[in-house]
Amino acid sequence: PQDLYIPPDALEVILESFEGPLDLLLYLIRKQNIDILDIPVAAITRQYMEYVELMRAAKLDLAAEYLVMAATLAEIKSRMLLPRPVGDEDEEDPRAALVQRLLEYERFRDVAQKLDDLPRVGRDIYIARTDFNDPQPLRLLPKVELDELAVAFQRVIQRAEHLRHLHVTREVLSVRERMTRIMQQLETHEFRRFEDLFDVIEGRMGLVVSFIAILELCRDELIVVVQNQPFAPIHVRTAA
Amino acid sequence: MREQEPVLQEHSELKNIVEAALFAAEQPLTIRNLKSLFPLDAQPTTEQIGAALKQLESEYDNRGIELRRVGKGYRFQSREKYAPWLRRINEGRPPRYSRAMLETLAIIAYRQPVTRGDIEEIRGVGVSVDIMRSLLNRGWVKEIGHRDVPGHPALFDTTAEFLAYFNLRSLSELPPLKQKREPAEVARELNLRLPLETAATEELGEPHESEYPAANPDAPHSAEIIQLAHISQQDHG
Amino acid sequence: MREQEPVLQEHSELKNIVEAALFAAEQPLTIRNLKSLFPLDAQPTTEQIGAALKQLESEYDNRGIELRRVGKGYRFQSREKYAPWLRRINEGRPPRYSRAMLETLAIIAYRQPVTRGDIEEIRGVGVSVDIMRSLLNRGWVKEIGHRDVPGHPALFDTTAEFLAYFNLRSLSELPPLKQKREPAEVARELNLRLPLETAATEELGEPHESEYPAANPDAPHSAEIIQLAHISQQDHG
Repeated sequence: PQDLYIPPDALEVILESFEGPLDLLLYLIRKQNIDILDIPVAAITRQYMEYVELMRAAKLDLAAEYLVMAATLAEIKSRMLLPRPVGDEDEEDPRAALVQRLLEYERFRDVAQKLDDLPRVGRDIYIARTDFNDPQPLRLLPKVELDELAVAFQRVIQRAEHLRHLHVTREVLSVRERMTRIMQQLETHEFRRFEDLFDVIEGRMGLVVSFIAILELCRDELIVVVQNQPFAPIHVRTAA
Repeated sequence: MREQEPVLQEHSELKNIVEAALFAAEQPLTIRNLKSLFPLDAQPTTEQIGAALKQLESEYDNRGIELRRVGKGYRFQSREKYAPWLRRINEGRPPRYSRAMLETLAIIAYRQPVTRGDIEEIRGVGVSVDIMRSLLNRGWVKEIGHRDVPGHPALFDTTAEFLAYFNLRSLSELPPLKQKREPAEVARELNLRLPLETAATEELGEPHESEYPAANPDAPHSAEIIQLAHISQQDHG
Repeated sequence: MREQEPVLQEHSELKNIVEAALFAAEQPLTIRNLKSLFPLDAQPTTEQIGAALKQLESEYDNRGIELRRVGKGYRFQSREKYAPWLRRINEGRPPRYSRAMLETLAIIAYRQPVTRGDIEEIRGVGVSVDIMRSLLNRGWVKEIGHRDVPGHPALFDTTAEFLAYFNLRSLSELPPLKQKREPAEVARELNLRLPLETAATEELGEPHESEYPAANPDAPHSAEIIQLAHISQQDHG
């Protein structure tokens, strides 16, 4: 029972490490040394569901495929319960399709690991390069096709339209613009009262934009907000 | 003169040019690329280039770097055994790739050309856009057309850059994929192992010794999980 | 043992590591850099590194590349005399203009005369001095005066050389744009700095559906999944 206790963090890592329902099933099968061709469906289904519940409890993003697999397992389980005509050799084992998928996935899962082990550039091998010592570097002029020009213009227009579209909503109350305005206000007065930077007439949106602008400026360390004691007036000045 | 061609002088100009070019180029150079370094009226033959490459290969034997063919091109690269020292030159750690990415790449490499649907079918989960984009951006994978089925899904295969990155001469150098088991064979084996009577009893909740031998100490699997579920809930609740 | 140090075996590991490192590094490496490739408890002396460099230098004598000292660092570079051949490596791949460059040129061509401010306004981002300079140097664009507004910004248009390069008799032969909207409308928008009101009324409530197509409808998955989720819940709930 050495692996009886897994710290919750580690548990989450384990749960997150599954690459989907097939991977989880292979893990359960491998863990118990079961032959993949001899899956005890009832037991595996139970364990599978326990893991799925754990993932839910851990609030992991549970891919829909896990639930689909749960349904598949449930279906296989019930089909296994149905009596089959004795001696009917042609009747397919209900597990056949699933086993087939597990075997197929396992092949690629294993080979992906081997791919990872191949020597690769930047980890095991490094490209050997030297400088090109050229006393008279040839200035090659880029070639441009006429079509490229048209395509480029088309692209610009499309983007301009899109940008302008954004502009409409942004222009009215631009945080950036407001930041500039606040900086201008602070240029003329060394200290300004915090409240003076807001204009009530602008309504709630205006207040919010001003507030965000002040926060932005603070973050950029362009302004400093000071308050000498609790509930005292708040003052704002430029950081310089 | 003809029979003399393949044997190059130790420091022939041709060999030196090939050497310098391989080192200066940004990508592996093919024999065709190497030929095109020379003016048309003085172009060496494929055999001459081949001989120069061969000569270079042997000259770099036992050095810190080696001449290697990747895909159809040639490049010089450090020997694998010196990687532990060279890793210290570049600050950042070499990138590690997620299993999702490697499995996706493996399926494309061995099964090409494939659609995203093919990959999802094998892996049993969706392939995220990020993974495909990442593979495309790295230049390891490219779109080569569309499958002629409803929806016309894009077909992907691997590129020359993929071979170069993984130090492969061709796809045939990929690690071997385990033999596929034929569906018919799998079905037959399943039926063999599952006598009909067992099928019925197994599922009726009777303790199934062969499944969980009582002697086996790591049987209390489910209890363990339930306990863990508690822990996990405490932690997150 | 001490006096033996400076003399290295022909293919000593130290020399090979130094060699591989110099080839793998992007910058010249100093002796200090080279030392730091080794773990602290196995660091070679400055003399040993120096000897390795010296040995390498002589081994690359008469080859296509040479070991050079630049400042305090060492690097390999191609031999100058092979430059004429190496230049052809890149010949097949002529450099390409950046997107920003092509877009700037396109705006000048289609909307001339324009100021840099006009271009920035249309592109929505700043236009670097380098881009304007390259276009001027290429002879495709020229300054033709100044706009009579505050600041007197320079006005640019395309040149006769531009027409000649693209094999055009006049600007009217520029390829027409595949418009989704009235060309006059687009032209008006791009030429004029539209007052905010105009822009607003024009744009309000105009969904750009053609630009952002709705998600692909052939996703038969979700319905199926929901259904299956039900089954699963019945079974276990």
